[in-house]
Amino acid sequence: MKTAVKTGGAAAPAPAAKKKSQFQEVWGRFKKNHLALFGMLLILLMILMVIFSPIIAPYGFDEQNYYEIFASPSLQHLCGTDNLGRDVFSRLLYGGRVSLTIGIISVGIGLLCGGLIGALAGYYGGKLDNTLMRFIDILMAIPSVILAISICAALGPGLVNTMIAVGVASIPNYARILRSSILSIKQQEYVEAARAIGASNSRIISKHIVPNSLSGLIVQASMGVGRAIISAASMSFIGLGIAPPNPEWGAMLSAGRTYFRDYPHMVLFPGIAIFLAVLSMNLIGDGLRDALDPRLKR
Amino acid sequence: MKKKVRILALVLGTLMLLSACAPSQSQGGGQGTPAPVSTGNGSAAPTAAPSASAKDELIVAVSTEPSSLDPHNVNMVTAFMIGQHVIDRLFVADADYNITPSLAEEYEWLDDTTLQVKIREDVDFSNGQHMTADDVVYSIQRACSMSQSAATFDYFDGPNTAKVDEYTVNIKLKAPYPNALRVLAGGRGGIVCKSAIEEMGEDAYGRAPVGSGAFIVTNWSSGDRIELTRNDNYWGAKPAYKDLTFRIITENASRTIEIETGGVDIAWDIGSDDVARLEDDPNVNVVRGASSTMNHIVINSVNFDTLKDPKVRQAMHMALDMDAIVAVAFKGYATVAESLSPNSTTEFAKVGPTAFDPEGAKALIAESGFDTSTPIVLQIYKNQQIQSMAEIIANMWTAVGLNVQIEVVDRATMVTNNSSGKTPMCITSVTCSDGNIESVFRQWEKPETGFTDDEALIAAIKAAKGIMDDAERKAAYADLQQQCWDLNTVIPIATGENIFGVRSNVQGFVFHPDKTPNLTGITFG
Amino acid sequence: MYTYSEGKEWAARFPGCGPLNRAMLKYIGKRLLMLVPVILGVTLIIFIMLALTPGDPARQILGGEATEEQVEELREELGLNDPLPVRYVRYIWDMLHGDLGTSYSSKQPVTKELLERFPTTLLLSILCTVVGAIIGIIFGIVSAVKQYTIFDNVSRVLALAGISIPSFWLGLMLIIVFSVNLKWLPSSGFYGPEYWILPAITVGLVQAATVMRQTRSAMLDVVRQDYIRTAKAKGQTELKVVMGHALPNALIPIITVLGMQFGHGLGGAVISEQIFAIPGIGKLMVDSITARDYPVVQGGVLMIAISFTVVNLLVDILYAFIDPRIKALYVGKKAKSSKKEEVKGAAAS
Amino acid sequence: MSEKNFLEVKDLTIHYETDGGVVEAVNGVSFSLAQGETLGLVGETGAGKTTIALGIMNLVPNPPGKIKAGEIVFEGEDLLKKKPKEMRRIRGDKISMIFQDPMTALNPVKTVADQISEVIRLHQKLSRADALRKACEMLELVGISAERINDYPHQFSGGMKQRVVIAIALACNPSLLIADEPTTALDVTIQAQVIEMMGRLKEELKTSMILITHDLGVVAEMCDKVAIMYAGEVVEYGALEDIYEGEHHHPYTVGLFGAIPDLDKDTDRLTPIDGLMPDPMALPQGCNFCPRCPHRRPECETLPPKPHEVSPGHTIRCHLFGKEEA
Repeated sequence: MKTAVKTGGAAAPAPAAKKKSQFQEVWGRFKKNHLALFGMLLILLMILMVIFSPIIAPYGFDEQNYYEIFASPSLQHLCGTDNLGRDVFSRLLYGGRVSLTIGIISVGIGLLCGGLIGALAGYYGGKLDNTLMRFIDILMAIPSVILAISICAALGPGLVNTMIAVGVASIPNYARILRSSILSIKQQEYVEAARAIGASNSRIISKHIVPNSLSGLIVQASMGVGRAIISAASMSFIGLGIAPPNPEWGAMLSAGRTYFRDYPHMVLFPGIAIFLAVLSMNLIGDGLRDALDPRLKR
Repeated sequence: MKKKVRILALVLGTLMLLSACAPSQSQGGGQGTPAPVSTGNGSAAPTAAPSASAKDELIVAVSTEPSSLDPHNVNMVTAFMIGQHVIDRLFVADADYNITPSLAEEYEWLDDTTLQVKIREDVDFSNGQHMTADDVVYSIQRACSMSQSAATFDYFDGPNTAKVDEYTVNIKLKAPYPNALRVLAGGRGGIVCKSAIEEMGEDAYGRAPVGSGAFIVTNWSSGDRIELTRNDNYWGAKPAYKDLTFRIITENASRTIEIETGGVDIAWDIGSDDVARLEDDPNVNVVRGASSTMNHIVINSVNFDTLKDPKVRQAMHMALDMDAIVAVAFKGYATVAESLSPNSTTEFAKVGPTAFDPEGAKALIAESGFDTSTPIVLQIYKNQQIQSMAEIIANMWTAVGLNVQIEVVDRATMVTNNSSGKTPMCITSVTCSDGNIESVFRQWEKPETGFTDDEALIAAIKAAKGIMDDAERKAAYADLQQQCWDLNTVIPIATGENIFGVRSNVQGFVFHPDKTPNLTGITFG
Repeated sequence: MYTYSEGKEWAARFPGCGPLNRAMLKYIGKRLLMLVPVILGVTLIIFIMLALTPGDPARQILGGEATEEQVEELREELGLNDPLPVRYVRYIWDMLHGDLGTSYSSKQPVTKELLERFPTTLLLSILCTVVGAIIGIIFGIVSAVKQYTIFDNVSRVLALAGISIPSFWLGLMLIIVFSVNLKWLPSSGFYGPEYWILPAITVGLVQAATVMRQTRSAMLDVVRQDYIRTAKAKGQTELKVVMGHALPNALIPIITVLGMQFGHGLGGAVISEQIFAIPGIGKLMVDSITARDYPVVQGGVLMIAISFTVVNLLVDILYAFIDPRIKALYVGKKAKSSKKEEVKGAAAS
Repeated sequence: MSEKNFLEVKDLTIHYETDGGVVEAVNGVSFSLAQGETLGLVGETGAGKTTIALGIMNLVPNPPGKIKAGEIVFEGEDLLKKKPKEMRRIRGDKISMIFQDPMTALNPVKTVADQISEVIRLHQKLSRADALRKACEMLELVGISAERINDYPHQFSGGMKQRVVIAIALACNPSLLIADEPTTALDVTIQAQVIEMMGRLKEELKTSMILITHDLGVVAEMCDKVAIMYAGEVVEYGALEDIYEGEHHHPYTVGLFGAIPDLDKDTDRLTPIDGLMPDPMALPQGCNFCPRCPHRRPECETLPPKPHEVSPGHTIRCHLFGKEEA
């Protein structure tokens, strides 16, 4: 990453600027971006609330109370109750565990497999690149929703299978991004220099190429979490996804849609939860992209 | 250019705002009392309805698309409902299952196994062919041979059914069978045009059936709509309107909205949560009544021995508060099951319901020494109502100490597993169309499905079907219902309701428990 | 003095429309050939996936009551008992003869079923992409030109909101507002222009968010280039500089995003088709997968894969029309000749 | 003096207000230009030469650049007071500019024909065909055959591109041409051709020119007057003869000339000016050149020197010359 060298130094020999580690430098720029900071705080707050849900949640996630079905939001039930009289707020907390884990792990799967394929294709090129890229083209040609559905139908519904389905559907995305950033980095002089001093392929990949291509991946990964949560939600909308009565935001949203006319709180709060989680991840993604790419500095 | 951009941004901004604050507008009231949503001035002809419901077209919204309209090659209620308007039958059953002749002018039982039927002579098919006895014989033989209708026609002897003269047919039975007329009046009793099928081929016929009914199929755009128009040389009473269109809308909410906004004149399967709102709507009449579908839990104690002990099954039955399930899962629009069969069947005998007694259930489980930690798997397929039932039942069983796991399986897998007895326990339903109780016990006859391996019971079930004398047959079925109820391998829950939404300007709509109302008599008020 | 002919001047005016020279056609041919491995790959993956799915299509067609023998007989008839490779080869063989098989449930030839629904999905996809493009590009340009102003920040947050909103939630809300309460628009069906508005907006807004972000970053890159300063130095108006000089150079990344969205749109907007009861490819695919209607799924995915790849090819060709440097890659020979000319020109003056 | 000068720049001050601090790029620069005359703006990179040019064209990128003070009187009117609409009418028609890097100065997706005829049609009400014909004339004028009117920028070499930029700049026969280091990015042989052509066109079209460069050889050949810039200020200003043959010079000018290899003297080591340009965000209190000036005097550090006129039209901003005048 070329740091723009300022032409014409200060009159007296410039005091050597303290070599800030790349992380501090990026964090410095990230901090200045209020939107990104807000996103970071929001997601941390949600993660904390979700981890401590057994303590925070006023009710169990499957505590049914048939005398209080469809109660609208009140002090007892912050977000009201659903068609079986269960407290929506508690279900949101427990559901958050599932949704956020789906988001993060499926991005992990996509990142790992996609990144690997992208790295191999990008670095070695030639026939390997061609075959891997044709495979990626095939995966991309199949619409991701249908790919996810058939994986889920093949493996059977359930949390782990949803994660795999959503993860696999996002492989092409990461593979292409990593491959294109590697292709451009490969031509940089410092890679040739490393090769000139006899560094082995694996060393070059790990030391030079991956760190520099991380910025593109990190940005995509953060936005990918948002996309994963939404696609998991759409999966339960079509009837796949996690088994009841375990709560999951998407399942609650799709269950609530039949009542949205008379009891909109059942749809409103899960929708807002998904919206906030995805928004914060996207804000972080945006902030990271600006922080990691000095050119866009104000 | 710049100014235009600003105006566009403004419009879009308001659009976003409007959609964000929309839900607060129709803020629901507390439990049970649905908020009266004012649906504007309730004028009959809403502004943006498609072809504003001109008096000449009846638009009906159904929730599923039939795979075919060939009476012998399909097993979907929607197919029989639409099919009855296109293909006539020898006999017709009204809402109370009273049989009246239709194509058959006269009929008489020559002996226990031969029914002589004389058909009308003035009937032509929509392709101009004249209907003769050959078509009737062909239809009966086809019904016996086609895989989707053979089970219903298992008592009919296709090969021996023969033509007596141009308009008379002797229909043979393999053995005396009380429900013969009811089967001929049922969905699969349609009389098809022999020459049309041979010419078009089965598949094409299924999409554009040639019948002698009140309507003719003009267009079928799959996933969207099936359009029928009036058959002008129909032998019976011609319908008052010209076009009948069935629109396929799978989303419950969209169907309800279409009936509210007048996009359709009649809507099938109104969700139980929209009933209250539609009843308040001056433009819509809600027509509802008990259906002929029984929702029940089926426990496979033959192939899986987790629930082999009848005491445990009895306890599981006692642990369920059926009234609560009906109130919450069906929002009250259902009747608690009093026997294995829905109340609408002629041979129905009140046997249950079992009193809700969780303490007794706990005692019974303790007494049976059942290890409550073993997981009990309850399989369901993804359906809003079934999932609610499953979650309530699982909750009630957990309350009495059982360890229940709900497993969502997609519909195709469940259908395959059920028929081969691979499902440990599931929530499913059985429909007794034409008031015929046989479908309740049909699964029991095949040991591989895992309902029962008690040979005597299976023999009794098979025998009951052939008893001609009504009183004797009713007694036999009453005893069967009692025996199977006590066995507890099937825990009946409730019979749901068929709920239809009908625009106020539509008259002559008659409720039908099998969800196959006949629409030829509809007029616009 | 100068010599040039009017005709040549006209041809120069629209470089792209000149006769597509042989090099470009060769490139298109090569790309179409590359379609073959993609098709084989797609059918193989879907074939294996469907074979792994539990649930027997024959039982699904005949329903619960049919006996085991009848199911077995149907399996034989449909050839479901043959080993997988045999079925796959037979499927490819039929495909080469243009026969994608008949749907298990509706007994219709798959091609007819797909072609009946493809126009609806194509129309919906075009509408969504148009809505996405118009809103996305306009907001993107304005927020790039007015960087770090309130408008820029507000539209960026709106764009992030657009990406974060689950489309079925937006769809439901729009129905409540516009068809239930205001009764302006019908709530479902796809029969006339007034039916297109809500679905197009539902999917269009979400797509507009991505387009807007891409336009903004592309425009930010271009606005800093030197030729923009040259254009300003000519006394050109601010608007013409942005639209005439900056936008054409930023079109490449924007077209790429639009191409991707349109390609995926051809796979059917499954969720919107469900909510708005639109008979599109998306819903057909979902219903067929749940009903284990193998031929329809295979045929559908094949068609979507082909249309997606063709759209990508069109986008690549479009690049050539937008950016002459890319066109030069195809042109090959022509570029070399101009080098000679230039050297001659320099020596002469 | 004033009516002869059709361009008068008085105390022009331009600062860039960035997050890191205020960059004082141009501090109180004054100079004037007569009709048909060529002024050479000479100085190291970062001395503020380009900023002045952008200031005249009013193209200083608004955030972060700001024109703090000063006047630019052009044909009697102060350009800084003009509304953007009026300024646009002047740009490209009365004043036009050539940029340093020809490789990126042309829009890659538009043909040369479009880019030249655009400026013509903007300022002269000509039909599309006439504008195209005039564009071809301009191409011939700058030595490119009109056959290539419909080619794209990527089909031209660096030198050819610069010729196209010049064609664009001179298309509307401007009275003032600002050339911002037009030949730096070119190799020597092409450089000579471009310089020779600009000289020829200057005579033919009688345009006056501001030539920004750090190449003293080019200045000697082309310019009538020279202004030597250092850290945002004009340290020496005068006619070509004063600068090249005159005996009084600002120490920085001496350093500059000392750094040029001389063909006839075989010096083995050039005498560079030690030290670096001052940081524009933290300019020294007194004379900017003070830290690097061999004749440093105590008041240089505290008192910013005024421009002193050592001979008619020849001013030097240095205390050394302050005493004689007093």
